[in-house]
Amino acid sequence: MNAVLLASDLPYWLQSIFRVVGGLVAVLLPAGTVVYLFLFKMLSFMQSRLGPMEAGPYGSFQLFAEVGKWLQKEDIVPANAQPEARIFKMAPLIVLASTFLLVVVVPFGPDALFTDFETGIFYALAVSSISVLGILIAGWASANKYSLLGGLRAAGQLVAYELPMVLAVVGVVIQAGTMNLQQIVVAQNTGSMFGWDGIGNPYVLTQFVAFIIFMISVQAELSQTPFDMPIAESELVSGYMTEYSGFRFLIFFIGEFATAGVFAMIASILFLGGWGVPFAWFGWTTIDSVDNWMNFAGPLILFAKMMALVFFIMWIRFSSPRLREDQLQRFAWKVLIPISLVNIMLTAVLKVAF
Amino acid sequence: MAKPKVPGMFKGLGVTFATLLATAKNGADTVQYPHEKETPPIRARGVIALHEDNCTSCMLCARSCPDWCIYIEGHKELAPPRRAGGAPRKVNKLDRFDIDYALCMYCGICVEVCPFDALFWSPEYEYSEPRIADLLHDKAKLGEWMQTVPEAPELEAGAEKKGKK
Amino acid sequence: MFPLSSTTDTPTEAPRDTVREAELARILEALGAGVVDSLLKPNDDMWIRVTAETWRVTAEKLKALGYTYFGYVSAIDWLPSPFGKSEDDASGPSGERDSTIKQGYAGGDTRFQVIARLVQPFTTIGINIKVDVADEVMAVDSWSSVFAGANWHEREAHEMFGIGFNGHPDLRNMYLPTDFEGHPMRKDFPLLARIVKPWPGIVDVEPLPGDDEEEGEAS
Amino acid sequence: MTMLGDRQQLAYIASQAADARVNVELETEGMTLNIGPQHPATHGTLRIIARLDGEQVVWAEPSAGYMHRGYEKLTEVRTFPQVTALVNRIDWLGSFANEVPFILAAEKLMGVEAPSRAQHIRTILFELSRIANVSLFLGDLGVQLGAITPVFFAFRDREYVLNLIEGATGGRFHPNFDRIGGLKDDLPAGFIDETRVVMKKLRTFCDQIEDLLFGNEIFQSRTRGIGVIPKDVALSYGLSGANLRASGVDWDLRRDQDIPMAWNKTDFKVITHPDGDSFARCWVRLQEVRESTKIVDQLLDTIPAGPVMAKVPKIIKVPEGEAWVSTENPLGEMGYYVVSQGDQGPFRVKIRSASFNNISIVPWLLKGVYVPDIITILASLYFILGDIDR
Repeated sequence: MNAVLLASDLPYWLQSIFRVVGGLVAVLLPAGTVVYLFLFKMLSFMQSRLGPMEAGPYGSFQLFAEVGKWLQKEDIVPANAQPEARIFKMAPLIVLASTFLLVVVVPFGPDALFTDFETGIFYALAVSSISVLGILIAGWASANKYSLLGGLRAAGQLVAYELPMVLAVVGVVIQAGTMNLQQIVVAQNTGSMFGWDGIGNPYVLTQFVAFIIFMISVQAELSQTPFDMPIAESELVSGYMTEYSGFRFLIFFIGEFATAGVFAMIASILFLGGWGVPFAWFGWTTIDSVDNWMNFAGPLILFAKMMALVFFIMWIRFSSPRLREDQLQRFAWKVLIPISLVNIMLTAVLKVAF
Repeated sequence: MAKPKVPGMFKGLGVTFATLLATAKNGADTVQYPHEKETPPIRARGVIALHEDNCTSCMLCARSCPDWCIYIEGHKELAPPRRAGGAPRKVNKLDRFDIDYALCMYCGICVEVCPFDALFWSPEYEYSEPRIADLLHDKAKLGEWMQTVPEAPELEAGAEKKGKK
Repeated sequence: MFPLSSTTDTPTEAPRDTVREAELARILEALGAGVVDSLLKPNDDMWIRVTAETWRVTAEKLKALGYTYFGYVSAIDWLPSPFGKSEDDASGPSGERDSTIKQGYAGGDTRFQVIARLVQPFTTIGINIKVDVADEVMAVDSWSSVFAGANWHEREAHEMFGIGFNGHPDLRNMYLPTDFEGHPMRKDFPLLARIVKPWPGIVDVEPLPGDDEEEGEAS
Repeated sequence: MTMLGDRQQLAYIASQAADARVNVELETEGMTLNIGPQHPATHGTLRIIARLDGEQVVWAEPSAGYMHRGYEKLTEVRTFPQVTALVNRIDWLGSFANEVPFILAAEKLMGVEAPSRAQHIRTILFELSRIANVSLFLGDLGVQLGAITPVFFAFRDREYVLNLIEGATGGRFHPNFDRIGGLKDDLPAGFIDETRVVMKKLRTFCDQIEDLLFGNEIFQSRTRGIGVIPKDVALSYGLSGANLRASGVDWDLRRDQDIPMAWNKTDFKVITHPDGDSFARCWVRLQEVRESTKIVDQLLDTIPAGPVMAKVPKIIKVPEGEAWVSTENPLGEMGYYVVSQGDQGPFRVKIRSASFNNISIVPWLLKGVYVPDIITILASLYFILGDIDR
């Protein structure tokens, strides 16, 4: 298994630069596209308006204008938060850090990957929880009651939805027999259904229940409506983000949409076959026999699948009201977790049976 | 209930998606303001225009203004007689006719009470100012708006008589 | 075709309003000696004035009689405004202004009256209840234990007129700051916006120069 | 439906009591949350001081008055025509409806009645302002509960109604079109046809909102059984309008009152709901918009020809007397008690606005609910700050 980016004979420092640039692109490009395409345009069209139109053609540079605006704004620390100003300032960075740590294990092609963890998905789920710390810190350090409520809600919610997410992934792991994300991609694309390998075996078909649970949990992890109680601008006035301004708010904002992008990537790797196309189309059998051009086509395929998933996340976000915190907890513990446990049992039984 | 019940959430998703398609196909319901503008209705109460020659500074408008936002000063003047050979008339000449649009609440009472048809509504609306004090407009400015005053609209069927303005 | 404006006061034969007459009779019977005065305008409304002692009992009895819908509680200051009326020049001399107090329907003896309205649900038969507030006492009983909605209305009347409501749970100010002095709805409380600004009706037309000179010579 | 509502409510109370017991055992310290005066859910400047135990409200008290403009005092220094310009700022979303009861009270004192064409047009504009007002409520409801899309639909379709009102009266928000004895002017040509088109659009809007919001399971779970107002409590607080009818009280001043307006010439249903919870209040309002569009359609068919102004003197002096007129405004019963002493201006005007009474039930209603429910309940009670503070 070649675990390096593109050409393995580059010096270490060049590899590092490649990885840093690649990581930035892998986080910011999806975030920017998601914001423009979905938050600005799709949302506007769903509300029969055009959205931003002035900055650039069809408002496509609007995001740069917004970033410029936020960077100019004063970085305010509330008076009551002054004693812990360092913690207050740190919180958004922790949230964004978890996004960058997540993207590390995402495979974009047969060789286009940052690292090749044997326990990739395990790592991804663990690292995604770091953002909870950032949010909790933000809520607490803001010295604001609304922020505190928002932070606590976020903590309760993210803990509650971590579990169904893990349990949903367990089904995939059982079926693939590996925790390595690259191997999961390969397993889906080399798989066959009842002897027919025309479309491989994307787990969205066999693990449909797990897919739905995973997507619901992603929705909750990202605090998107109907699970946006931690933000809840009409109740908690944006919850843990209330007191943030300027570029710290920008970081929260980018973090939200970048995480949406990265989670959608992970979901498409787990359930939709990731960067790959069914290997049977081109006569490949193993990962090593995949042609080199997939290193360039792969990211695009993954990007397209990610966009499709983000579309659904955003579509639901724009069309539904928000649940109440206790209803959300009840839904997680009483509905999602039992279903995902049953799903694991069925998967295990079927795995042994076939 | 013949058809199966669609869960409400999916119906909602359908509504937003249908709107998305409709907007993409028919265009939005909004107007890109500085580039295209909607024309206000004829009766729109945008700004009050003054036909200075008709004003006799009788103070009726200033007195009936609920906000007292009209300031009038005038002086008497001799005007040429109406008929040749007649005595010169004394007329009231306007020195000052200011309306403070920061106070005005656009009720239209002054336009209505004016007995000499000196005040009119114009649908003009683009006269915002960065400073609130600049909203006090004098009679020259009010007179300029006279050009934007439209004809009174036709009335709906069944109306008895033509409206005044 | 259309009723003319009623500047003429020709007493026409008033139409009978049997429903309200019966209602008023029922109310008068139930309230007994508590009612000082009553008035019925056919097809319009009913007014009664009760004594201050029976103010709370009136509410209870009317509620028992079916007037369960709470309209409002407020007050009226019958003193004519010392600053002139509506269109008058507030800065003008106020000496000759008429300051006699004349109460409205159902009479009255005091400057302040508390007025309330109750309605029979599902009909439009309502009743306006007035009570005199003696200047020495400046308080009546509270209705808030009878009609929960009276709570806020009494708070409003308290801060606006300075009328107390005995037995009210919490007579805090609603609108005004706690340390506000005066009672804005009283007629002798000046409306500053109308006093700091000159009255706009003063005809500010300079006479002709010739007139000016004549005046100058005369003086 | 009532049974279901009762059961839900009982279960809710029981669960809250259980929580309260736990909290008493743990002796947790409460927190005072100050909601407003600047808060998105109070759409205006209402302030609510809530004492919380966790996320549960122990005690809550609204504090109004941040927008008190003293209209009752201001009316005393203005003439009757000037007062209409003032009072349509009370409930600024349905402002024409504010003018009507005041004008009716003045007309009652003067013994004038508007011509029937004027009454028809008044009623049409009244219902249009109700539609404009309540359709915005329907969108705003979504925002309060976290759905962002309905409010844009609401603004989009309210715009058509406002355009109609502006076309007829000249003012989008503050028409000041009603005069003692009739109306300022007749309708402009084309108004009737345009209104018919707009009414169709608004019925589509109601369907959209129903699909998007009211049918949504999340919306229902957020509103059903929350903030239940029993009938007798509603009456004793003087609640009115949709809030009252949602508690099962079949009482609509448009139908049950004999005032010189054109409602009695139309055929409409008075919508009630037995539950009294937040969902019922919102649902009643939605159905009322539909009924209003039907009323407008019927009135458009039957506008009589004739003048729009009765004969009144140019300088209006209202004879001595007192009059009370209330109408079924978008927010509920709005009434004016006008006292005149024979001058050009009123001597005393008591403005009984609907929201003041509607919101005075809030301390009673908020005990024991969760923080998100505060927002639900406030949204479903539907108040306009100008209507509370006047």
